[in-house]
Order: sequence, then structure tokens, then C-alpha cells
Amino acid sequence: MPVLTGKELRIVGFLCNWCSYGGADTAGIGRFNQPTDLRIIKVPCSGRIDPLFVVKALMNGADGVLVSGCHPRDCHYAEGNFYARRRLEIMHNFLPIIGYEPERFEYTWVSASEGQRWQQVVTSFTEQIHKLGPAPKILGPEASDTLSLMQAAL
Amino acid sequence: MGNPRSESNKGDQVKFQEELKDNIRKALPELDVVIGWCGSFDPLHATPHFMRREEDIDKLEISPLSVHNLATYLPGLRGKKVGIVVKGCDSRSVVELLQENLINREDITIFGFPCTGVVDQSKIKKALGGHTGNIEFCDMSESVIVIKSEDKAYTLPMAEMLADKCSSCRYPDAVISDYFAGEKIGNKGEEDADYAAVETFENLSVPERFGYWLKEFDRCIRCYACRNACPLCVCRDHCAAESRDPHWLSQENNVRDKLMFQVIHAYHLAGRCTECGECQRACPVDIPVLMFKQKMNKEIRDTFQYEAGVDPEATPPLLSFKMKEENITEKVW
Amino acid sequence: MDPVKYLKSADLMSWLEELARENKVFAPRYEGDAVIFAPFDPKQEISIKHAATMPPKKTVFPQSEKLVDFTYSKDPENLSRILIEAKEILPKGTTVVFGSRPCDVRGFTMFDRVYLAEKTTDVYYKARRENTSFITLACEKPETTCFCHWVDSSPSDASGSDVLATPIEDGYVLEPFSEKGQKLLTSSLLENGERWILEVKDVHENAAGFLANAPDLSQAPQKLLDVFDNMEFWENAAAKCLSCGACTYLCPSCYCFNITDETTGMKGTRFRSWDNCMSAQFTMEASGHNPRPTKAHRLKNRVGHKFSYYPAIHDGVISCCGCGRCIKSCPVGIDIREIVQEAINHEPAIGKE
Amino acid sequence: MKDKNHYLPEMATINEVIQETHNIMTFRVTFNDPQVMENFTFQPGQVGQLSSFGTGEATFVINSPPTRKDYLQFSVMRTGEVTSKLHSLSEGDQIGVRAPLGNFFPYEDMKGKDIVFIGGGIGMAPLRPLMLYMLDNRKDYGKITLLYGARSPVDMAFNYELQSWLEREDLETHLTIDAKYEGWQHTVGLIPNVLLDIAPSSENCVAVTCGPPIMIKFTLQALEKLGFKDEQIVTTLEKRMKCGVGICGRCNIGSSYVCMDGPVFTAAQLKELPNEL
Repeated sequence: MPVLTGKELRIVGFLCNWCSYGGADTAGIGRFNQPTDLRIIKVPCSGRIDPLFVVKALMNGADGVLVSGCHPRDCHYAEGNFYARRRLEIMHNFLPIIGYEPERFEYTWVSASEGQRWQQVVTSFTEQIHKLGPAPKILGPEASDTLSLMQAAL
Repeated sequence: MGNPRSESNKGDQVKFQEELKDNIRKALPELDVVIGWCGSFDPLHATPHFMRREEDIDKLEISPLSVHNLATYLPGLRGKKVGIVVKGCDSRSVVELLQENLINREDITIFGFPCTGVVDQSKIKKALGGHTGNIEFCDMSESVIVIKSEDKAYTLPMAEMLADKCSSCRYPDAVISDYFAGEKIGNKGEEDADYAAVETFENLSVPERFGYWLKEFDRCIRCYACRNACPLCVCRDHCAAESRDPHWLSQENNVRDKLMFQVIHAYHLAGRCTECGECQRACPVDIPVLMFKQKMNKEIRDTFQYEAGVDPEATPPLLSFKMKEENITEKVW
Repeated sequence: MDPVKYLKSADLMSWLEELARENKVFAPRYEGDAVIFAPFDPKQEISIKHAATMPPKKTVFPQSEKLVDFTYSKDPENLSRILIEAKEILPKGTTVVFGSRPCDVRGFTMFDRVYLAEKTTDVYYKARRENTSFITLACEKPETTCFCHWVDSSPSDASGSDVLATPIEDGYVLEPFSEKGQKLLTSSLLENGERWILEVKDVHENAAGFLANAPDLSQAPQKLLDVFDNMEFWENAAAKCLSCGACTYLCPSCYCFNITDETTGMKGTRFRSWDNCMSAQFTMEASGHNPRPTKAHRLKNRVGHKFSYYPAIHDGVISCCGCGRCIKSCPVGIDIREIVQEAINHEPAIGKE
Repeated sequence: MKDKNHYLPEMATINEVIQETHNIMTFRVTFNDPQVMENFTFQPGQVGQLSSFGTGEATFVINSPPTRKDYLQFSVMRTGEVTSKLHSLSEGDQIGVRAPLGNFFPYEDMKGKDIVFIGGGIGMAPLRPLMLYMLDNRKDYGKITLLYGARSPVDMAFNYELQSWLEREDLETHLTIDAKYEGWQHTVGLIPNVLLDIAPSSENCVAVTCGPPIMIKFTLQALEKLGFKDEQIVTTLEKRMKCGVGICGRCNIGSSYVCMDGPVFTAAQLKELPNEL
């Protein structure tokens, strides 16, 4: 049941197995209302996220990407999220040069017990993406496939 | 902007070149090869020059045409005793390779010289009306390039023909060297790198930026000259671009994968790229691929106050962390 | 053949517009600082003063093309069984290329011997080749890197082309060289050009006059085989090579390709795409064995293929059109002319093979 | 007449899968179109490209004898992307086949001669169709000897027919493994050494061999010692291939294309080619 009115957008979520996936589960068990735009991919650790996943997702049609891991100092593998934080922060700030709003990608920390926080994160991120609208899409193999439509839209 | 250059004249250039040749002559007997530059197919081009015998040294030429970053060859020559002539910027690639243990310091002999900048062939081409196919003559001094092409003579101001990286250069002298020929110009690493072009581009609207790259990458032929010319693309024959598993990119000729590859390249260089500009120079269809790397460096500088290719002992920022990051402000939900 | 035609420079764009009504027309234009063959757009200027950065190879041999589309589906009779349908995707439509250079199009004549071979005709190539016409511009002045005269060609060679256009004052003289070419020369914008024939000859001779004497390459096939096992020779030749694909992808006569499958969900496509013999993956076998493990081996194959192996099985024709793009666009200035000449002049050391 | 599309595979169904060894599987396939199946002919030694759509194609020898009309057999060793995918297939699955490609063993020229087959590991697969063809036309050939070696008994393919080969009186079969193995009742030793022990006469004889490069190298030396001339030695090569019709440009050795002029070469022909295996 979409909390937000209007058309669903595509948001990809990469969640670590130990904290955030549990957090999302907790939110589900607690029957907290959440928007349904998010598609979750479980990964072992936020340190497993190659920041290029974010770009790949956007280029293949996602409108937003959310990464969530254990809180700093709580990483199951001790320091995976510390490395992740540096990498993801850099990618977040890099996005504008390609032509994506940096707000299309956020990373955060949600523990397995924080069902409420998870609901808060998903709802707020989904709202943020809806505010931005659909991400720029690549519509065909040649640039003209996309550019002609972009020009028409402008 | 602009690098206050020593007012040396052409005579000095000849002098340090002779000194450099002497240095190489001294070292060559202990080395398998020394890499420098020599003349190429026309007077406006140079080419990498592999010196194995004493007589090869005579052909060595240092000039604003010595554009190639020869550090690219070093990892492939690992195990051999190699001498390398470096511009200031090239030496930073050597530092990176040392930092990453991709070359052994004791196998490498570094020959430095005071670099006053190298040309950007595209700028010369533009100044000559889009054609440099019939260069008959070319001579250079500190201040001008004199070119004769199709019976017409051109006198071009050197400052305008220099590569962008040279007009804002902060490391004209090799940051690491075993021999240094000529007078050092003086490095100014403490000065801020110049990212004005990146900032200007970032002020464009989202569709403008996105559309710009689609248009530019449309003509990419996926020859990967950008990658192969890059001294820090060290995966060589095992690049993600051609891997089927993981399958990052398809072999279809589509602009998405071309753009994606450039993001991969830039990200794999995060905290490693020294902005030598070889990627862009090597591109046979003149795609401005350097900007992604400059942007990455700008973010690395702003977030971690780090610059690659200066200290062989430094730890690159993405291989380390702090419990509390001073310059990362996490989103509050 | 039909009479020679003349087109006023001022009418060029209108003529191309006319041609674009029934064909897809490609003409060279600036994209960034490079000159690329792009679909003709009357609103954009074309750039034909000099040879383009890239030859129009892609018009007949696209950078990637679909060979087969396939779909997976469940067998309705037996749901545990997956059915696969594979469908060939043949190219359609006619194309006219304007502003190609003699060397660019002559490259296709080297494709033809391979792709149109009697028993192994390549249907995709054939469809495109037959439906693509080339209006080639004779060169007025060769560049430093040009060496078409080394390889039995000239700045006004029409082989492979359908129309040869020679620039003369205020216009172009258009000579048809094929039936396809004749059909292109029916526009009312064109006038009879017979009276310019002498001028045309002058332009051609003048251009040829710029080219110095060509070395004799008749020994190249054997000499290259003679140095085959001399790895020192090849390691020196390839020392500065970066193993990138600029030379092969910009070469009008390089025709090697890769075939790969790309899938999304239940659908996929088998693509053919340009491949690059300078890359280690080109001959890498699944076992890990690579018959051409170093860049020296690979450069040897590239030069050998063009100047020795191809001529050996194709009536002595050298598979290089002398356009010089591999020299001009090589990021490190490798000069194939030097390598071939060094091989020809190489004297085997005594007592050594 | 419409030209044949050489790149369009013919759809086929896997009828039988045989797990030969831990990394070799044999597939028996039939074309879906009965007309195609009926008209299909090939010669021993010719190859085919198997397609797993979505993964790609790889080249394998058709190792059923041409005298078998009801199926085509391919033995696949798992090494790369395509072979791994093929190994995941089972009976009833669909694959694409482009065949026959390449040249074949000169079995006509071999008539009236003694034949020695020397196969190492998966290298037995290309020899199998020729040997079975000769056994089917037994009177045309002289003495037939088979030397088949593998690393160990568990690496030996075609286990199910080895016994019948051993029992045949018109075929002299030698099996060997590289190192001692409990329960192994046949020869132990490297193929080239065993070959020297068997010492087949080179008189009016042709040796046909296939196997890994290192085995081939020493086997050729052993054959030379036994008096075999280059013209009497036939082998079949493997290269990375894509098109299979001499166009795509990667399987060449000088001006010969393994996919068209090969895969079968005599040692004499190989010596004429540039040294680039």
C-alpha cells in the first residue's frame, strides 16, 4: 500500500545481512507502514557494496539507490562499514558530474532492532526521490535515442 | 593561474638535455633499457624512445612534444632494470606505482629535468584550422611554437598551446629522481589544485550534464586507449570492461556501457589518479574523459585532504578510515 | 557508363537532402574535435576538407550488430521444459555514404574477399554492402601519414566506391563507377560534367605527385615470415605499444570481430562486435593457454596478417589501404611503415635463423 | 538463391547426458527439425559450435561416428564460461548447434594402412569418431592400435566402452595412467614412454594423436624415434574460435585458419606453418 500518492518509482536498496536487513524485517513484523517503491538486495556487509553498484543501478533504470548497514562500531566484520562510509561518501559527491542529483543516492545505518528508524528512512528517502521525480534514463544504444526525447521533454 | 616560469631560453634547454644524456650514458651500462622520447612521424610529434645501446641516446629529445607519460610502461617491465625519464607529473605516477608495490624502487632509475610544460595537440590542431596532417616544420622556444603547414607559417604563443594540466602545474620538477638535469623550477604542492573547469561544468543543469556525456560518449569506439595509456590501470589483461563474470559491461555498442566504463575507470582511480591526462590525450576521438577523474580528485581532496603521487609511503584514503570522519556529515533522517 | 556529372558546391547540401529522402545518408561532421561519419542532418555543417578521424567502416560493419535474437519460454505442454526461439536479425534499408576517401572504401574490398567468399558468405555483411553506396572524394593533397601509394592505390582510387567525386573549382565532378553509382547521379541538381574531365585529371595527377616514391613491398610477405621467430625484432617493434584498440578500430581494413551473448530476463541477443587483435583476450583460450601471450606476439600477427598472411591467400593483395590512421591516432606513435620496412631490410644474423 | 546464414544455430535437444569424469560430460543431441537430422552428414574429425543462448558458443569435435545417424555426440570438459553452462544442462534441454565445421581426418588416404591412435585425456574425444568409423569399416584398414592415457582412472572418459574395446580382437588397446592407482590393472606411465614400450612399427602406418600440448610435444618426439615421418603423423588442433568460417580472425596460424583449414593437420603441414600454437 503506497503511502505516497502517484506512480511508484524504482528504488534499489542494498542492505547488510546483519543489521539493516534485520531492521527492515523488524519493521515488517511490526507492521509499520512503508512505501513500496523500494526493492531490497541483501548483501553480507555494507563493505561489500562496490559504489559502482549505485551507478550501475541508476544507469539501468533505478530512480534512487539506498545503502544501509550497521551503525559505525557495530559492524559484524568490525570495520566494513568504516570503509564503506568513505567509499560511499565519495560516490555520493561524485554523482553530479555524471548528471545525477546526489540526493538520488543515500547511505545510512539501521540496526536490526530499529524497525521504526527503518520506516523513517524508507519513507523519507522515498519522498526525497519522488520530489526529484524519475532519474534521467538512457533510452537506447545511441545517444540520439535519448537526446531527442530529452529535448522534446525540455 | 599560470606557472611563473624561469626565464630560461632555448640554450638552457639544450644544456640540460646534454646533461640528461650524460646522466643516461653513465647509468645505461647497469640498466636493461632507459625510456625517453625521440622524434616521430612528423616534426610536430614525439614518440616514446627505448634506449638499449649507447648510440640510442643520441636520438633522445626533450621538448614540449614529450607528452607521453612513460610510467605506463613500468609495471610491464617489472623484473628488469629500467631507467625512465620523467616530467614532474610523470614522476607522480612513479610514486603511485611504488606506493602500490607494482614496481621495485631498486630496479628503477629515475631521470628528472625541469619541465616547462607540454603541448596539447588538439589546441594546436584548432589553431591550425583543424588540420595538422601536413606539418613541414616545427620549432619551439619558451614562448612560441613556430609551425609551417601547407606553405603557411604560424607563430603560436606557447602558453596557449600548453596542456591544461601544464598551465596550472604545481609539480614541474620530478618529485622523486635519481638524477636531475638542469635547474629545478620549484614545486608548489602546497598550493591548491585548480578545479575551476569542473566547478563550471557542475553549475550546468542536470539534463545538460547528462546530455553532454551522452553526446560525447556516443562516438567512443571502445578501443580502451584511455585505459591502456593510464599508468595506474594496472589490471591490464584482466579489466572489468571485458570480464564476462562479473558482467559489468555488455559488448553492445551502446552509450550506457561507454559512460559506465568511464565511471568505473574514475572510481578505480579514486585516490590514485595523478591527473597526468594520458586518458584524454590517448583518446583517438577526443572525448574529454579526464573530467571524471578530476572530479574524483576534487572530492578526495575536499574530504580527506589527500593528493595522490606525492609520497610513496602514504596510505591512500580509501584503504584506511577514521572512527570519526572530520569531513563526512552523515544524513540525518 | 553514364556521362560524368558536375555538382556546384552551393548545391551539395540540397543534393544530400535529396539523397536522404530515400536512403540513410552518412556524411562526416565534427563531433567534439573529431570528425565522425554521422547521419546527415541538413542543419549541421559537414566537414569534408580532410579525411575524417574515423573511416566510415561502421556503415557496413557496425561497431556492434545483432546476429540473433533469442527468447526463452516455458513449454506449455511440459512446464519443466524451457523452449528457446532464435531468430536472425538481418539489416534493412539502403545507405549512402558521402565524403569517404579512396582509402576508406578500398578497405571494404579487403573485407569483400573474406566476407563474400563463395562458400562462407556472411549474410549480414552482404546485405549491408549491397545496400550501401559510397560517394568518395578524391584527395587533393595526401597527408604526412598517407601511404596509399605503397599498397597499389592512389589518392583518386575508386575501387570499392560507387561514385568518385573530384573537387574542382566551385564544385565536384562526379564519375559513376557502378550501377549503384549511376542511380545516384540522376538528380536535376547535376549537370553534365564532361567538360571538366581534364581538370579532374589534373587534380588526380597533382595529388599523386605529392607522394614520394614507394618502397617495393613485394618481398614483405616472405620477409615477415622470415622474422616470425625473431622475438627480439618484435619485442623492439612493440616496446612502446599500449595494446589498445585504436589502430584496429580506426583501420578501414581491420575486420576481426567477437561474438557475445547479452541477456536481460527471458530475452537476449547474440551480438557481433569489433574485436581487437592487440588485446590479450583475443586469442586467450578457456584453459588459460594463449598462443599470442605478449604484445609482441600480437603486433606480429597484426602486421603479419596485413602484409603477409592475407596476401598469401588473396592473390598478393596487401590488407592495408595506407590511410595512415593507425600512425596518426596511435597514442604512442607506432608507425606500421617502419615496422614493415625494418622487416624487409632485416638481415638475419649469421648462424641464426 | 538465398545464402546460408552461418551464424544462425540449428536448434537441437539434448537426449542423453553422460557424466564421463568429474569435469567431462558427454551430450547426445538431436536436431529438432527431423528433416535437418536426416540430411545431416559429417566426416570424422569435423567440429561443431554448441550454443547456450545467453552464455555463448564453444567448439567441440563431433565424437560420434558418422555411421550413427540418430544423434550427434559432443564431449565437453568444464573449463570456461560456456562449458560450465553446458554442464548445467540436462536431458530435454535445448541448445544451438552449428555443424559441421572444419576439415576432417584423411581416412580415405589411410586405407590399407596400420593405424595407431594416441589419445591423452579429453584428446581421446576427437579420435573416437575416426576409430569407430574404421572399426565399422574394419576390412579397409590394417592393424589398429589404441593408446589412451589419462592422469588417473577417474579422469578417463568413455569408461563404459573401454571394456569392449579391450575385448575386441581387431583392436589392440593400451590404457595408461600417469601414476600408480589402487586397483588399476593396466599400464602406468606417461603416454610418450608407453608408446616407446609398445613400439608400433612405422612401416605403412599412420599415427593419429590428440591431447594436451605438452603430451603432443613428447609424443611427436617418441614417434620420430620410432621412425614415423611427419607425413605419417596426424593431429587435430584447438584454438579459440568465434565464427567458425574463417572470418573473425582469431584462430589463424599465419595464413591458415584452424576453423577452415584445420583442425586436422599432419605434422608435416604443421612444420610448414609459423610456430604459433
